[in-house]
Amino acid sequence: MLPYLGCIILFLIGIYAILTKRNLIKIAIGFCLLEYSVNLFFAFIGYKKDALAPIYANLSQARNFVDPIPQALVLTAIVIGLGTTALLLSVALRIYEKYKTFDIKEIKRLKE
Amino acid sequence: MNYLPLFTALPLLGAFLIPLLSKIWERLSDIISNVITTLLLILSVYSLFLLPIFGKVYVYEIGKWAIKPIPLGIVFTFDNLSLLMVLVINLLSFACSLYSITYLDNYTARWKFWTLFLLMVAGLNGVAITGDLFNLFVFIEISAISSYALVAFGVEKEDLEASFKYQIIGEIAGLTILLAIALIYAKTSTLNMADIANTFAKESKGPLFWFIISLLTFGFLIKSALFPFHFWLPDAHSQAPAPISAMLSGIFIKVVGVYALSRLIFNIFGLNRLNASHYFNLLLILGIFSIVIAGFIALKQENYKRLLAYSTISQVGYIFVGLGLANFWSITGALSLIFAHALGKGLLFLTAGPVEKEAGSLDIHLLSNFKKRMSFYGIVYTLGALSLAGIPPFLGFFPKIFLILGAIKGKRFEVAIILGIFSLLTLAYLLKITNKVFTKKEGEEVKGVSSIVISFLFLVFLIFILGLFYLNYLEPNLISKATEAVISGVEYARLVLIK
Amino acid sequence: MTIIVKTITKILVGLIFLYGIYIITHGHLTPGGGFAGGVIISASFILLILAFGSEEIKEKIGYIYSSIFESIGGLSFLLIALFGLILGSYFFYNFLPKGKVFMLFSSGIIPLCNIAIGIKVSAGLFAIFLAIAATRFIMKE
Amino acid sequence: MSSFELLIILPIILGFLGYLISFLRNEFYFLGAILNFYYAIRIFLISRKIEVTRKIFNILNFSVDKLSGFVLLFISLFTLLILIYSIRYLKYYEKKKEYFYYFLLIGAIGCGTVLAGDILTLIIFWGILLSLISLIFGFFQYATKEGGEFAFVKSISILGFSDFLLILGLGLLFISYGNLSFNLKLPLNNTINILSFILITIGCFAKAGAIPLHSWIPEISKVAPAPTMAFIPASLDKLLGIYLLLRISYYLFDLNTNFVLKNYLMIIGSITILAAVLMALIQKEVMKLLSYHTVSQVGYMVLGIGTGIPIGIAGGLFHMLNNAIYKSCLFLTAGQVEFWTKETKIEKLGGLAPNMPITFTSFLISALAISGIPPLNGFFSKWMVYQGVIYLYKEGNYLFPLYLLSAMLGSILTLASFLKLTHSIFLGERPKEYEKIKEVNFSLWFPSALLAFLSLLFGILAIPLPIKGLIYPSLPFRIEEFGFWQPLLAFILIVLGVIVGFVIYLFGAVKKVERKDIFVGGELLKEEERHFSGDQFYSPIKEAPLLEKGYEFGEEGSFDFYNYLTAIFSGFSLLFKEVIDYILELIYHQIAYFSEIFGGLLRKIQSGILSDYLFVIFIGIIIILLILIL
Repeated sequence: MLPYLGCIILFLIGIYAILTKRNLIKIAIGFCLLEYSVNLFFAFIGYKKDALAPIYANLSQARNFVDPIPQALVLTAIVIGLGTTALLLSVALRIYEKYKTFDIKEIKRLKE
Repeated sequence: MNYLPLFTALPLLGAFLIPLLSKIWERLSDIISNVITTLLLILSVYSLFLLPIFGKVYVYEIGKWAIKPIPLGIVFTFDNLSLLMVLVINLLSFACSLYSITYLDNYTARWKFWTLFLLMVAGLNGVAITGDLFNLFVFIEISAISSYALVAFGVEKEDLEASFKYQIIGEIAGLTILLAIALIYAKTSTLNMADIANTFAKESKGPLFWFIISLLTFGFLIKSALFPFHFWLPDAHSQAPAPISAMLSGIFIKVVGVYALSRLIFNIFGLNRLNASHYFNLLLILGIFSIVIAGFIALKQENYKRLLAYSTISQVGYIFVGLGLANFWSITGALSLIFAHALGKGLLFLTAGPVEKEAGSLDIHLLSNFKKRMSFYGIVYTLGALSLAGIPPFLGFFPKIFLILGAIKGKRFEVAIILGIFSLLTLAYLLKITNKVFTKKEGEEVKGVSSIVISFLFLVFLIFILGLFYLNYLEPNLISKATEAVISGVEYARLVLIK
Repeated sequence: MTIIVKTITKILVGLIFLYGIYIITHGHLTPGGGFAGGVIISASFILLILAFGSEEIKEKIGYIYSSIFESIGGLSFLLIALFGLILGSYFFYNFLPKGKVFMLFSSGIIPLCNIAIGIKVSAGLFAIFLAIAATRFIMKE
Repeated sequence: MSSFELLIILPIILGFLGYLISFLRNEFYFLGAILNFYYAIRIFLISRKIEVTRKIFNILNFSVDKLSGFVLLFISLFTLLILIYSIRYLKYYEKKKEYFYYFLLIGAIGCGTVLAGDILTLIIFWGILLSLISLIFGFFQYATKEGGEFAFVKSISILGFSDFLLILGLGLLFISYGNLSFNLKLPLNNTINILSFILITIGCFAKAGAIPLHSWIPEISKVAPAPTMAFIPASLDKLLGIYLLLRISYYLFDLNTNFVLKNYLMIIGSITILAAVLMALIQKEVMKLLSYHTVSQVGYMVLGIGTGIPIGIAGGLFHMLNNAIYKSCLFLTAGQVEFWTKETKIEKLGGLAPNMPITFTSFLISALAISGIPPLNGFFSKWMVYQGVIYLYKEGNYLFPLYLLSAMLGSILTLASFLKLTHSIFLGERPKEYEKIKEVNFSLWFPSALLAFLSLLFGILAIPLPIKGLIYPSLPFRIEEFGFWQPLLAFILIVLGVIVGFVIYLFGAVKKVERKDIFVGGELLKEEERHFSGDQFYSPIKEAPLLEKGYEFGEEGSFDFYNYLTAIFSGFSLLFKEVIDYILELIYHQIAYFSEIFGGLLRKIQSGILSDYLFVIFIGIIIILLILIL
């Protein structure tokens, strides 16, 4: 149960960062934390106690494998996360270039 | 129908080819992408005739990983609902890519635009045809990431701001969906949507089930920008380049939001008004809120594209009212509205491009003092607006009437009245632009530009001709079949797994 | 950067690159694969930039090449899948012989896919790094 | 290709050719209208013998019976006549090519609407017609006159909303019963039937212009030119609206099965007659006055159809035809006057009869017809409606005296207001600047003269020509009695009377009228001050010499019954005009105001700050979780 609790704590920290921080980069970091917590959670799902790595060596051991699918999925999710984070950061940097600030409350030309 | 993967493979091929080939000659990217969108359109129209031969669902096993006895591999499932979405996606992406040939003269680095555009089309097509839950997520993210980049394509101050906000909110939605998928996988140990449906059908619906549902609903409601999750939409859709606004407003939110949600809740989780009336009432109420609030805000908007963006929120409200009523008529209305709104709103957003190029601004006040006349764009705009507001004989009329009839059939007379009254509001705010921008008598006439004009004529033709043939061709052959696919619920799973 | 860093980088970069290639090519046998190996390869390039600065690598050229290689990676992955469609009438069909278990040349198209992914990821990650690094330089001006 | 398609497609194609080819424009438009008329005659002749239905592409389903045949004939006749008129009349308008194209399209689509054989076809054509009408009204939106935009918006919103209701009603039927054809005689006893009947009648009322959906006609009359008025509200919309009302009342449904709905129609009819004519009485503008009469006359048709008595229904139908004839004639003649004088205010006009004899004659005949003077057609149809209303007592409907009273009163007041109009345009003192006015040329006076002649013809030969030829065959009843009015005999008697009068006039004191200067207090009265215009016709009634003799014993007019009556009437008309219109306008403005404020407040939600958005979104998910899990 403990790892799941860790996930939830990480998740809450991420939400806290997104909701309260004013710096764009910090918001991005909070967003990364959220993503990690979800990925971690996904990875934990496949875990089984005392199980082997899912490599198809010989059939006699085939009974007690760790579920390999979540790992593959998490890898994909990480790639996607990489893409989003990169885009988020580069947009944040461009915003800094134009607005000369990282403060999210200053960046409000689009409203109403 | 084993060309099914081409719906995603072709645009991906284009997206990878363009960076290579455009270094040789930049205009080649125009040709490649237009050829690809044309091919996609041909394929999707061909599927319209081919699908009935294969029955209600066609299942495609990727890599020959058989779906029986255990669905290990990824499958593409193509049923009538997917067909509808694929058709809408490729109709509009065809028009938009045609339009962009001339439109992109305003921008540098056109190959980047084309790459991102084709990636988005690939993602959207993938969402519409996939039968695998995680694959659905991946395609959603592919299209979403390319749309974030496309919103910031102009790299002006506002573009970047809109893109940042859109990304944060959109990715929160993405993560929520991922979390829900993780929970579903934990519960069912499978990712095949039909298999998931079978597993859930056997179990009772406990709190975990509803937790998953609410996470999914939350994620997809953000993606489809229903009130109160709409905040990113007016920024993103008003700041994107015109063809991208058209794509985002016309199909993106519907495929990624409405289609995915309705596929999951109706076909996978088997919810219907009998076993989950509170869920559908939630959708209904949020839909009505969207219609009313976004409609009033749109009435007060002074920016051309921002007004249209708010109108999109309002129209999405209509779609969700249709889903929330969840009877045959209302879902027919909602699905037809997806079709009609894609074409109509796409048209309206596309007109913003040449207008902005001529006048240098999209502020309605400035536009109303603009010296030149834009009658052609005005006529096109007005036709689109009339269609959206539900004036017969255009296509947009039928969804509205079906929604109202659905409300009457569902004994929700108050909903019917609200829908009727607020469709007048739609007319009011859309014609505001016609009145202020396009009704000038004097001044020099602005000439239309070739590929832009062709794409306009294509869409206007579709709106008119499909409106005329709606009840006799479109409704029985496409929409009511799609409605049946939605209504029949977990029957979908049986049809997929029977293969 | 100091001479120590530069010297050690000169020695290590080749090893890191080679390790990346190893991870990619043995993707179907051991943990790892295209993505992990690609990240390692791109890390070697990034190390080069960090150690020798932008002048050495000629950022712009690096950017163009990374873009080209990324496209080639993606394209080859897709072409492998399409070959499956053409030869075996299934997308991603494993049209090559599967070979013996735990041999390097086995399991059909999967090593090829891994190589394609490796190229794509290494070039893509490098391009991302360059893009963000380039912004930094604009900010200085 | 049968006549059905050609009837509709040929005007569209020829109109388009005319739109493109500028030097043959009028010829093409004219040819389109002529061909339309030709095929309409063919279809009319076929429809006399058999009912024909025709399906096209499995979408459009046309069918023609005797009723639609004769309505079709007149629609295309009016299209032709008014097109001829407007080609000359609108010669100097800026965008006339668009106008004529819309005009032809409206004619063709109007024919299609009448021919529609099932619900879907009707919906399609009705919708296209609305779009076209909005186009042709929108065309005058920025005309030189003021209030164009408001008139456009008002008329289109009224028409659009009511069309929406009509289509909703039809859609309700479509969903309940499938794609019906129009001759089923469904009983009006369940909710769906009654609801859809009411919704469809609302659409008909707005098209035809019955109260309370009338107000677009007077509004649009301020900006639209005479031929548009003559074509759209006066003839086409009357024919279509009343045709559809009749069609649904006795073909699709059977109105005689529901007592309440009959009274609903009759009450609306009576109120329309009275209220509109009262409003007309105080108008000071020719077009607006005529348009209020257009509204008022609808009342007779609705009343007649609502009676459910064969002769009343026949009267309503006949009145529709008559009204289309004389009302377009009135609009056209008013247009002829406006063509030279550029003036529509009653007080500025006068004495034009000698200058424009043909116009005057046409106008006079139509004015007498609309006032219900025997032996003209208006009298006969009203007479049939009265008889229908009187027969109501046999059914035990004791509201009939009220209906009868309002119908008769309406007729009297119509006469009164047309006396004023005729006087002030054509008789009385002629302002100096109008002395050189000549008769308009042939293509302008011919349509109105033809229509006036039709009025006369249909009045004198009412029974053999229109009644036995057109009206009775097209109704689904057998009608035996014609009432006890013999128009031919009456006409002969009236002509005799006139001859006698003329003889007396000849033998009597034949004096040439002398013009003498008028002095007041020794001063020569100026020409302008001598001008007596008709708009004060009813205010100084007490000064009229006739009444002065009649009520000499009373005080100066205070005992004057007519005076009181006028005061009451003006009170009523002010009430209707000021209060009801005011309230409607107030509601309109309030809604606009409210939505401004509300929209402004709601805009503030979009604050531009990302944290706020995220906060709202997280509250949203918490609410969703609470609703769904608990």
